Amino acid sequence: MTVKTKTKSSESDSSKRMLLYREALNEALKEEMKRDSTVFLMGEGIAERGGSYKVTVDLLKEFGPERVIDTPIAEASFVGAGVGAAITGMRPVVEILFIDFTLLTLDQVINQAAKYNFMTGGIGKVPLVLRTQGGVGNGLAAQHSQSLEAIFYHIPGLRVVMPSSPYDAKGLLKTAIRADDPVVFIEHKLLYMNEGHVPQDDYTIDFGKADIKRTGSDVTLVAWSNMVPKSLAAAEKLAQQGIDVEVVDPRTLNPLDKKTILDSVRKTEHVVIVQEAIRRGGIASDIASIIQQQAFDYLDAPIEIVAGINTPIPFNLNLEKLSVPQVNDIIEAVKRVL
Amino acid sequence: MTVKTKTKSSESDSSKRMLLYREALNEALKEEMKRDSTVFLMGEGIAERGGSYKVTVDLLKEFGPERVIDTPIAEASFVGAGVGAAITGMRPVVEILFIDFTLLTLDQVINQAAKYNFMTGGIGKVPLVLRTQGGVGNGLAAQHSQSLEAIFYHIPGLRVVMPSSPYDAKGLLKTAIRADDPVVFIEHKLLYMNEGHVPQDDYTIDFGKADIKRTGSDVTLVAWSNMVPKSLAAAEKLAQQGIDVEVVDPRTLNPLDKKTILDSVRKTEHVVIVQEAIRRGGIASDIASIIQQQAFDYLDAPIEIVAGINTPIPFNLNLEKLSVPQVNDIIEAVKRVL
Amino acid sequence: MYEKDFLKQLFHKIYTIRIFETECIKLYRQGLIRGYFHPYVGEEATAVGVCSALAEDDYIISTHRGHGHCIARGAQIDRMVAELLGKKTGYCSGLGGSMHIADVQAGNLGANGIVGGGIPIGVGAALGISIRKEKKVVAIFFSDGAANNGVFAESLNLAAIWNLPAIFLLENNHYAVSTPIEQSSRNQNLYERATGYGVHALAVDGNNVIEVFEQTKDARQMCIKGKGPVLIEAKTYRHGGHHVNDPGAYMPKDRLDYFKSKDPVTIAKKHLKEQGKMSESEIEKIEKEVETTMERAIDFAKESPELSFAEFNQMVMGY
Amino acid sequence: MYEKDFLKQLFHKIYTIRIFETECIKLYRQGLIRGYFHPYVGEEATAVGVCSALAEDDYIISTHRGHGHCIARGAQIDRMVAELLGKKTGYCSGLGGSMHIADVQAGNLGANGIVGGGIPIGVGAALGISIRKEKKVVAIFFSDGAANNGVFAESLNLAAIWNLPAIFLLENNHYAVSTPIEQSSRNQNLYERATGYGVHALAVDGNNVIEVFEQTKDARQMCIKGKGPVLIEAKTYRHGGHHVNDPGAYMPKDRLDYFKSKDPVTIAKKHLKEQGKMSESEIEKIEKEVETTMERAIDFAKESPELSFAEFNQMVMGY
Ligand SMILES: Cc1ncc(C[n+]2csc(CCOP(=O)(O)OP(=O)(O)O)c2C)c(N)n1
Ligand SMILES: Cc1ncc(C[n+]2csc(CCOP(=O)(O)OP(=O)(O)O)c2C)c(N)n1
Ligand SMILES: [Mg+2]
Ligand SMILES: [Mg+2]
Repeated sequence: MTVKTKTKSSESDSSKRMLLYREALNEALKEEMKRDSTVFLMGEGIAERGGSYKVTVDLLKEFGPERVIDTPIAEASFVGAGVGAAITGMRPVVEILFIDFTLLTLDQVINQAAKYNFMTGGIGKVPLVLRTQGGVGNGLAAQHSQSLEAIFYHIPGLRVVMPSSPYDAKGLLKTAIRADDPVVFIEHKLLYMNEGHVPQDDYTIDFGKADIKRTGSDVTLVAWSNMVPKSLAAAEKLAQQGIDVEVVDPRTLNPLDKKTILDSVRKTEHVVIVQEAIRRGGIASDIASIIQQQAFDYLDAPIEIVAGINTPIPFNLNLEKLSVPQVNDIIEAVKRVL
Repeated sequence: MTVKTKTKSSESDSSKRMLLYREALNEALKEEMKRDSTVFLMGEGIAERGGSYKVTVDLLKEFGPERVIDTPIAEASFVGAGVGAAITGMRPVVEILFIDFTLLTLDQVINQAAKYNFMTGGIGKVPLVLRTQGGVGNGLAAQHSQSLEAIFYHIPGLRVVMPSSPYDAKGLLKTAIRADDPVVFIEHKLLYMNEGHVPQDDYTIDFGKADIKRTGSDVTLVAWSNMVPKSLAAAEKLAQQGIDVEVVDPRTLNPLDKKTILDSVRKTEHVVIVQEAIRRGGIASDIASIIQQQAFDYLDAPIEIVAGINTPIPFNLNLEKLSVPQVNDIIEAVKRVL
Repeated sequence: MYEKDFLKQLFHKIYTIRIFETECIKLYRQGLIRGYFHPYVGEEATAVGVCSALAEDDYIISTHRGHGHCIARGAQIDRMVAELLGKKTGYCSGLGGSMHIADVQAGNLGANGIVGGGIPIGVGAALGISIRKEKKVVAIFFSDGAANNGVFAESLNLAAIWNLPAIFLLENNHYAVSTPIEQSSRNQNLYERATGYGVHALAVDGNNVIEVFEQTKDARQMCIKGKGPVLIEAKTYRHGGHHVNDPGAYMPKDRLDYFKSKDPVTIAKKHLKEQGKMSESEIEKIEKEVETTMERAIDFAKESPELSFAEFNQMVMGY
Repeated sequence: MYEKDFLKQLFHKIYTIRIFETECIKLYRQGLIRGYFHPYVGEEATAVGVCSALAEDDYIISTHRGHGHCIARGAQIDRMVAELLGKKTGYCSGLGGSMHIADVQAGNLGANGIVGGGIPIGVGAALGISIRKEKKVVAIFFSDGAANNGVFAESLNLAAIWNLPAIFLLENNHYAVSTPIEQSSRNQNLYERATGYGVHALAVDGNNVIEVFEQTKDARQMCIKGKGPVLIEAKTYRHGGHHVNDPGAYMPKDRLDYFKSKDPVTIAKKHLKEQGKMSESEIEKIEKEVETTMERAIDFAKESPELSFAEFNQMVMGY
């Protein structure tokens, strides 16, 4: 099977050190907190309890309650406090447990954090990381399952990061913490227990550099976050049918690595974009609009978008599954564009 | 000049009754409040003061303080109160003075109002209208000038309405008030003083019906809100150069009248989409992605998007102007696609 | 002194909630219920005391820990179990689940996955009542954690300046997930926050159904007279962790034991015996009846169909 | 009794704010300033009293009515006028304008177009101080309208449970645009809202610069000792409408007259005369000096260039 060699091996080679996605995040936090005393954490249940998804376990023990702070349920204000700490010399990493709850904080994120540098004529800096988590899980229903990255993507002044692997998670979180701009760092609830190779060293991953998770020549699949493993699974199946898929993971949506995407499109001439969020007004549409404009003459067929159904996420598990893209949906879309 | 007859005359025929956009809105509110005693208004300074843009003048006098309610500065909660009143039999029209401030209310709008019908298995109804206002004005700077319709557009369960003329404003607001779904009704601060024909009668405009504001054969211009007058101005100038532009105003972004847009595109084979919001993640991208998918074979050139610069809106007036599409930008884009 | 029938009814409700929760927790452990499940065990007297003081066309609005409110307000437990199992016969056709269970027809405007999210919605229901000049009230349930969210203060103030018929029912169970109130408020008498806003406020033993009932009755009268809102802080405690999968190891044993010794079920039973002069065996009969109803509810739910994808699609088509 | 120099300095600042506002209003009427302009006329003693009690490396955070705070904190008025005129030499290169004027280097973290938006940001600055174990404080300015927004209560509570060195400076000017506080709060002593949260709170005559100064000094001491936060409600009044284009017709004449009779400028002048033993002509000299500085500031601003589109583009490129 050609598949094995086409999918990036560095992250699945079992002779190397393997970590869970959540452990990779934990390691990034720990290393950055050691390196820089201005880094501190804030969120609900992140200290004593180590966070609902265990990303912050043991950090309280190591860094104490002054740098690992449990907050009351006052999202708007503790995110605002993150902004205030950031503009006065700290590097806060604030956790909002579900991306759905960021809707309580958007004045602080969009009107304040995203605009502060601009409104102060470039003088103020906001090195704030907002860690949050989205997507469907196991029956968490309409208010705990949304994919809302498109909201942040639309706002000038914010970075939007969505790692799909433990390796990317660690490297990107470290970059996010060192960045001088506010970063919305979006994890996925179904990725926390995924395993992958994560080097022990102090590496970072530049924002705006897509990663080709699998090389291929027939069709370009653009996917991020939890849609990456699904796209890779689809690619494996399609390979068995002789269809050679390239999977491009932008990793950071803003900045977006248009060049890598367009290069791939110019090579394959067929594009499918996969997002878990609903189609209307999603990031996939934006990427499609860019591709059609910049690679118009290369496209052999319309760009296909595989996306969530236009609905809040249902509690019922079967319907939940049918509401977001599955491996088969991706396979069918690929066949449609070929 | 052919221009005159091509632009819809019904709204500019001066023998008919003319109203300002803000007066048309006021009339819609007044008529609906008379018709239905469950309709009431809430917002900051809307009663005694008649609203910052004078949309609610004299309604307090006519309907009393129980149905025209001044609120404290507690946006999240009075929007939430609108949701609560709506699900228990009222038809609240809640005003949020600037769309920028809706960012304080998004939990109630997105997690509550948009999902209530769904989460109750279709039983609960939320006949709530959220009236708000966006876009650049005269130096109101970064926190009072945003175009944030894309956020609402992305959310299943919300209607998004953006009238560009007094005629549309009245008819669409009446429809919004009578609708059983939550409607985000977005006005534009530069449109309030625009004049147009508004019939005295009790007319409504169906959601999901685009209006061809000017017929033409060479290129389709899709535009909404304040970009419609700008597009019409561009069309007039282009007509003098022999370029015949069709201006399609969707009026409601959700539901979106894809058919009218696609019919126009199939006719003209060239498309420019104009939005005041920044390009990244805007509604224009979504419309472009739909057109490229559904009318791929009709397109002679890539779809052009004319949009705001990727920046918070600057206070400085010259820079403000340069940050959002102007008539000349539209003219140039049309020429690029032809 | 209270009528026997009334006391019986209180006990019946409290015991139904207890059995509903304990049986559904079993279903959860069997993998039949998924997602978040926040048991109301230990707090039953609050929901029952409040709802027993309400009139039929009053409203309540509930929280993520909402099964108790739903039952106290008169929901059928078979349709509740069906909802928790994601079935079409559930109150929300299986689309809402535990965190969104609602019984709109009965005046339960629904649970909420957003802590504090229901508070302004409750205020809006009260505003509607006030505009329509009806003699109704809204009981707005929320817990100590929600009292730290801005909508609490905002909504309290709106209700105050508009004299709305809203009873703010602060169920102080001393925890927000694992965070004890000592860590989230300097002043642990949370009702005093309302005093600064000029709102009549008081605390009550949330485990004593009669006390809760009496205070709610008075509060309802004030509201009906246009002297609302009122805030009642019901002091109570969870008998376990935050949700089914949380062992609650952080809860000090002595404090948990103390509150277990004030178990709402035991207290209600005592009322029934002492004031209602009911015998042990009569009470056992009620218990048996509740248990049987619950068994039937579970059977009903298990046998119920799920919403088909076609039905689902039909429903969401217009979104 | 206070030193003459100190009193002189207070008067100088108060008068500078007064002149800055009145002159800039003229520029606004000439069409040279655009957008929203919320004058601080009538409230000068609050900003000056507070900022005079702060140390050089303390922080303040301001509001949409922020010119007074900015000047009191020590900003140069030439760069302020330049900002209001949208010029490159302004504090925000002309990109922010009146509603976003900030002087980050001087510790003024900025005005805010969102009512209440600065409150949690101020708390965050105090949190940073507390983590770094510095002996500094943050003065968080906001007015009565903002006290109805949820972030006020949330932020107060965060500051309380973390004992942060934050002084909540509630400038109660009795109005939010045209809404009088009687309409937005049952209890018009807004500081009592803080008491329920366990926060030390008090009211002060906001028009008397010495009183504001004294209370702020004490509050600062409490904060430095780890006994923060403190809330100070400074009762004051606008001398006109909400913004330059609002005639403020809704403001009762007798009440306005009352507050005008307690004009902060007059009061500060009285201090200077009575305690500072300064003569009328000496005071006139100060006034003249302020007026001349203002004239120069206006000239500076008018002559300053605007940011070019290229420079602007360069700046926003990375967004
Ligand atoms: C706005 C928001 N923040 C955080 C959460 C996650 N969460 C769910 S329940 C809970 C604790 C709520 O505490 P409390 O209000 O006291 O209610 P209780 O669980 O005690 O009934 C939290 C933090 C949420 N659902 N919504
Ligand atoms: C969140 C928000 N809501 C509404 C407004 C519109 N607005 C601007 S100033 C103002 C009044 C503010 O009142 P207050 O807090 O008392 O400040 P003051 O003007 O008295 O200084 C309002 C409602 C806003 N800017 N932000
Ligand atoms: Mg609790
Ligand atoms: Mg005020």
